[in-house]
Amino acid sequence: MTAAILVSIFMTLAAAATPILLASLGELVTEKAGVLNLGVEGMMLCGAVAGFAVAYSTGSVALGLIAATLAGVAAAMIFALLTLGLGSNQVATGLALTIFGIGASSLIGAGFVGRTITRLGPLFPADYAAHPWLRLVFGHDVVVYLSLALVLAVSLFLRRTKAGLILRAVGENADSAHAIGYRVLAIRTAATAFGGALAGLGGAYFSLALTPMWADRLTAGRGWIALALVVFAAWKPGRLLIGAYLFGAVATFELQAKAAGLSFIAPEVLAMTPYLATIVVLTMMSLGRRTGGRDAPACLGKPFPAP
Amino acid sequence: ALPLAGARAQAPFGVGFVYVGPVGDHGWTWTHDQGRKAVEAAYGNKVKTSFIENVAEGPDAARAIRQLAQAGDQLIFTTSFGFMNPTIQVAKQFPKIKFEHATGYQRAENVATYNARFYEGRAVIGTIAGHMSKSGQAGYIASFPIPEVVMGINAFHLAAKKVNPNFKTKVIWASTWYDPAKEADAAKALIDQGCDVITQHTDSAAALQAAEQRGVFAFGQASDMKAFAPKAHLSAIVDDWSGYYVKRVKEAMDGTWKSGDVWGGIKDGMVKLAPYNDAVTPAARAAADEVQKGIVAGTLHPFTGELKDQKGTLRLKAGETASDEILSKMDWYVDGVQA
Amino acid sequence: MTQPPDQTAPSRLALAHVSKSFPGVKANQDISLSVRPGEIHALLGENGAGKSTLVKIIYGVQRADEGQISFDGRPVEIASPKAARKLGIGMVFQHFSLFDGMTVLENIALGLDETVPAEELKARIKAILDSYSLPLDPDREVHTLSVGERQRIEIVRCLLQKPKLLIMDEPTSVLTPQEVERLFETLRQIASEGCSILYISHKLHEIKALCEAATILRGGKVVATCDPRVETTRRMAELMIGAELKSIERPAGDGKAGAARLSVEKLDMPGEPPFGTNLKAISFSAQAGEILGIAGVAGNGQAELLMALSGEHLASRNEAIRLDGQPIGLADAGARRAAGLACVPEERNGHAAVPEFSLAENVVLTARHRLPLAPSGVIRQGPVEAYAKDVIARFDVRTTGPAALAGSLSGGNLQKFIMGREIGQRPDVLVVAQPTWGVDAGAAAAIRQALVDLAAQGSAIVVISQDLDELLELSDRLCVINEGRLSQARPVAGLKLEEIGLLMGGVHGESHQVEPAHA
Amino acid sequence: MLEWRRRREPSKAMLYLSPLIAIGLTMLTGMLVFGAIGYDGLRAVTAIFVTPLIEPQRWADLGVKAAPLIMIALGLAIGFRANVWNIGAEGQYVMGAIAGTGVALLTHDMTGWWILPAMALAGVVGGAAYAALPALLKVRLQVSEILTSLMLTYVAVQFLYYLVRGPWKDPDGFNFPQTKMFSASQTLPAVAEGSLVHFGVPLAVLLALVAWFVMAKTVAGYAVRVVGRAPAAARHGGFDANRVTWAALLAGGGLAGLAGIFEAAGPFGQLTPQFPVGYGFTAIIVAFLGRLSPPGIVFGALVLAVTYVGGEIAQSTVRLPSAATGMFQALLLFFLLATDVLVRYRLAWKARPARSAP
Ligand SMILES: Nc1ncnc2c1ncn2[C@@H]1O[C@H](COP(=O)(O)OP(=O)(O)OP(=O)(O)O)[C@@H](O)[C@H]1O
Ligand SMILES: Nc1ncnc2c1ncn2[C@@H]1O[C@H](COP(=O)(O)OP(=O)(O)OP(=O)(O)O)[C@@H](O)[C@H]1O
Ligand SMILES: [Mg+2]
Ligand SMILES: [Mg+2]
Repeated sequence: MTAAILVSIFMTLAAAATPILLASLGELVTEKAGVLNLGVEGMMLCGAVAGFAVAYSTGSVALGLIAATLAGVAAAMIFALLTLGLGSNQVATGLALTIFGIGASSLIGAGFVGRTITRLGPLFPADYAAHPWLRLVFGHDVVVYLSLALVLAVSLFLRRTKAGLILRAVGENADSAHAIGYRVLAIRTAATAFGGALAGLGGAYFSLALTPMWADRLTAGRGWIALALVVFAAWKPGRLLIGAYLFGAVATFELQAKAAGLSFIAPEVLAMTPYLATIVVLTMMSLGRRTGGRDAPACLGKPFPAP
Repeated sequence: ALPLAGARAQAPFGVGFVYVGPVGDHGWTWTHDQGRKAVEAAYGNKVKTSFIENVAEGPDAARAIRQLAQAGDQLIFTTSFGFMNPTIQVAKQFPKIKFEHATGYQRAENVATYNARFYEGRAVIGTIAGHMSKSGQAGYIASFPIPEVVMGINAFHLAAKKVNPNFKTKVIWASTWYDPAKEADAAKALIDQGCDVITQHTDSAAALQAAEQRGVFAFGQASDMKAFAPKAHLSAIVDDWSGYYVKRVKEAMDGTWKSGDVWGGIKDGMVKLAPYNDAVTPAARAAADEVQKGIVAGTLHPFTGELKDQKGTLRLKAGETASDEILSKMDWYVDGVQA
Repeated sequence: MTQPPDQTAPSRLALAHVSKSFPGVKANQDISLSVRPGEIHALLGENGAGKSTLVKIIYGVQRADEGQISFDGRPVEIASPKAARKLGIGMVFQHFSLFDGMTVLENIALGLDETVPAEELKARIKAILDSYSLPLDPDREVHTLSVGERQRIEIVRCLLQKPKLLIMDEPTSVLTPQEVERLFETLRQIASEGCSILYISHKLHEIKALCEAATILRGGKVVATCDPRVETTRRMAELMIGAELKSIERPAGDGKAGAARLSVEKLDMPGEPPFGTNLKAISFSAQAGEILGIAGVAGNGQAELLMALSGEHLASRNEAIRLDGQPIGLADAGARRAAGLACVPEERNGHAAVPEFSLAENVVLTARHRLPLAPSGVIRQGPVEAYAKDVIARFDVRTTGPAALAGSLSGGNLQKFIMGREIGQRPDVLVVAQPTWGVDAGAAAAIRQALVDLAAQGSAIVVISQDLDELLELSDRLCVINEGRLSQARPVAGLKLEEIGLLMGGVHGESHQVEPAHA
Repeated sequence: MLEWRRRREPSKAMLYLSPLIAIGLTMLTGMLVFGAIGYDGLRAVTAIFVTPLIEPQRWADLGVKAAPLIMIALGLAIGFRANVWNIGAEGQYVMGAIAGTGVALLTHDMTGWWILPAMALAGVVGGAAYAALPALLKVRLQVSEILTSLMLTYVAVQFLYYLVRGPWKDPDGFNFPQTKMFSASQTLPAVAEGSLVHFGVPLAVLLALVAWFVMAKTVAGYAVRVVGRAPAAARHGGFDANRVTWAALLAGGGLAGLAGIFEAAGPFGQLTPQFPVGYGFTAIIVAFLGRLSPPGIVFGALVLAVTYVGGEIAQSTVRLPSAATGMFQALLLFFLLATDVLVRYRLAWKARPARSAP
């Protein structure tokens, strides 16, 4: 394999990892505040369709990305209204949000089927990435860089800032946080909104960068992978980065192996490997965890105030 | 008799369609819906069409078909293989209503079947691929190994090999009819591995877009997909059901409808090719047109012996052409296909 | 010790005609009181008298329906805890508001309104810890700390804000005598610096030792004010409940020392990770007719011991625990109940009872083994309700009936119901943790009486409690649990409080004097 | 101003009323939304929610559609009550069908009354065995069953694909991926000659009755409820949470497996790649719509069946897109979850608090 192919594989890998990284980073922040939002897939679809609709109508991919972020927030706010405002069950509401996202995006997207836009291009001018190895650094689009910056920002936010400390406190013990005078529901709403924003952005990465078009269920289940990734990463942003790129690598290498004729395994078996691998990883993690403390925020999924 | 005919004209003739996907899929279901629209355009007020989309194959289909039958439709098109048993089942219940099932093999007094010879189209694009590929390698993104798909791969490869005896066709089984991101990644993987022409038997235009981005060629699927990839899109196999639908509706209205099996190809206008891209070389055009003409004239069959499969087993003797029976059960790959 | 309060300065805090209602309850009615600068002021009252509600109003957690609050002579509106802190009001809650998984430093930072860089905050914390000579490591995670240390976090949080008024809601209910004494020293020092303290406690002798003024609430109204230094504890208790306090009646024939009913021998059990305490070679026995007290500071293995005895955690050897001579160490909770061993854990909601279930359903939880409530696996509604009604009647549980949800009962009433549910089954051995925690004097007396009566009928009773007064009043013999080890049981008669205190505090204990049992 | 006031005890009346309020709000919102985007809102809502109920020829469809939903949701509700979040019923449904079909293929040339019961038993065992893996991981290693059961669904579907394309492919099926059609003694009988309603429909209702009795009246049902509400209290009362987790997942898997083989041996009559249609996920909505109680689940399954059948009617009459059916279901669930608050809270006029300061 030449360097050019390796670089090209890595570019594919990074592109496959980016939307999942974004969505799971958002979900991580949501979960750190104690909210379990299973509606990631639905929020991603809302972002994907809104992003495409706006980018197509205005001709501006940038506006599309912004619209997608807002659409993700809007979807997340439905969830927040129900679970935080009215104390509904978070698991059920999250599932409902996914069903909603699938239906709503299909309805809105109906008018955009068969259209296309100019995809989101690399951030830097082409001559920066003339050499294959330089493409690794300068060849990506803005969302890839943004996702990496966000991992760093979220990591610093959670570990180094007072606001991050408060967010973690709310997920750790909502009653105590309330007693000290923090507005638990407001903080949780903000964290949920952030999760929605990144899920929307991740969804738009499909319709604006990966496959610049709209078609029903464009994200094809990536939202669930993003959810699994948060657990996989033990709620740590850095590990999320590793996990997302690992996922991208597995998916990409599977296809590369097939294309190179190296794969003699039944396609069905190959298709089930990512899911089996997730189960194996989850199992190994809890084997490893038995000695140490817990990873999940203590109040994850628990309603506040208690019903 | 005139007043009577006038009275009959008052109540429009009901034609129902059952679709497996959304009409907005820009693929399989979309092409059938184009056919439905052609029926409306042809007969105006004399017909009333209705459809149910996104119907799961199985019992849900039986319910949907029955519902159309009970709502008064007199001719019902069921447009997916998995609707076969439900169609037969409901047809028994409604002997007066006529049914048309696409791609199946079970018929009845009031159930006809129809399908298109897409492999003829694959032979044409295979010919173009053979000419246009510099590396002599095409990438083929396939969904599932069912006869329809296997037939398409073989037809494509045989045609390309005629142009370039060393041609290679690399198949990736995407294990899905539809996952745009995965289809795009599969296309990229094939391009990375040296393929410079991409074709597909999955539903989205994602692979075309990936080809466009990487500067290689590709073909559209089911409909003209040039809009998605103006440079890469060399041509496309276009499904056109309009002629068949318009004809069958007329027969049903006239009372001349009969059950039967139609497997139409390029000759019948059921399979068409989208206009060639400007990039297609004159030689390639000529060769592709030649193949089309031969198929229409009946002088060329994409599966003509001598033909061996990958394991070296002789499948067709020299000069023999594949029967429809052989085609519809095909589960072997010709030599040179990497699947 | 305390400086004489400044008589001329305006009141630090003055309440005038404060009222607050919840649906169906007038929690505070027309309450007026005033606290001088540097004064330690007690707020007394039964459960539900409205003490917590009142201080929550002062701290801005809740808003009064009517009335005025003045601070340092100026009328103020306290809309939030933040506003309260801005005025200089600090509060230590009845239930700590701490985050177990975080460090002391993070916990303190969370309690501050302004953002302080970690290094500077550490320095400021160190200064406070030094000036009050309180030991505390800012980098430890909270779950590794003792209860006393945890409380210190709350206090440091308040002191960092340089408060003018410090509110403490039942701060000593979980502390050792030594820790209480240390806390008092700190509070006196704080008061001597001019900070007023509003102090809520059910422990009247502590109030006598610490406070110079007291306001007594009953049913949401102020019924009396007094100077606790001159009042007797008995008199204050009677003011609180508005009736005469009954003493426990010991049935005649106190000739104890029956056969050993519950015996535990070399019981070892690892605590549940990550916060549990390991039990180490626990041995004791409880005889028919006796009440054995187990004293100790919270978190020294009491919860684990109760679970080990109840069968919620199984021992490693069957012989480690015997009931009337029969080994039951490997029997599960149901089998132990059937055999006659009943247990009452300290946490009522969610452990001893299910708050979302009706009282009748809560009967099924623990009474189905000994009573024929579900002989074939099908629950018999009739007998279940009858038993619930019976418990409600006999233990004077204030509620609407067996269909009421357990969670709708007040803490004291639920505790009465739970004790009644167990005692009504006539267990051979009853192990009970904190039988009267947070329960007011009247209800506490009733519960203690029921325990004494049960023992008199030949059952063996083990009372695990942090309330030394209660143990001294109830028990025949007493032992102490510390870091998962149990001391020898000693007859209560002739036991010096000092010794118990030493045992409770482990080796770090300091000798001091505690007022003997009261009431 | 209106404000929420917490009720002292959950309102019984609202427990039953709020689903009806939710349905009403869904119809109203749907009417307005679809009216606003250019459909005949009133006709759409009527077609979806009313037509299936007033046209007798649709009733059989409703029953057939509701039966698998009832069976799966009953099992899921047991789990949800015990705080066991099995969201992989779809996979267990598929595995049940696969196990039962295995028996059918082995006995294809035989006849006998015992064949159907054997298939049903295999279905139950297959579904339960497939739920055993999440149970094992949860009980032993505290691995979240939400993720494991979901992931296993994808695995089960791929396994189904493998079987119907490979070893179980019907040799006479033109190489299409499907098994043989089941024989007469492997097909569920109809409740009456010529009726579409198969034997699984009354059985689903019967199972609901049994589930109701077990959950409400027996110690076993009590154990499930108490473990879900208050695990510490359950342990205190001598209930083993692990055993309840096992039981809940096995019951959920078993019932899903039974639904799977009944669907295969009933309406499908064979296995095809299209066999999984998402009943396992829809049943989650049904379970919540039914407030996790068996009678409620029968009602909830009927409501969803109505939206499916009615959705198709609305497509062919009002040309409402099929995505609208999904929207209606999502709206319904949203409103149901929202009106749930009425059980615990009531709306009251805010009493104006007297200002406490000048
Ligand atoms: N949400 C509510 N609405 C109406 N009444 C309530 C509510 N919550 C509690 N009550 C009632 O208020 C009373 C006191 O409840 P609470 O639990 O605060 O008691 P408490 O102060 O702990 O009393 P004690 O411990 O002495 O029994 C009880 O009679 C209870 O039924
Ligand atoms: N948020 C609330 N909603 C309804 N009722 C309440 C609420 N908070 C307190 N109450 C009621 O107000 C009354 C006073 O309660 P409060 O907690 O102030 O009592 P307390 O004197 O602190 O009792 P304890 O000694 O048990 O702590 C009780 O009847 C209680 O039920
Ligand atoms: Mg209380
Ligand atoms: Mg209080």
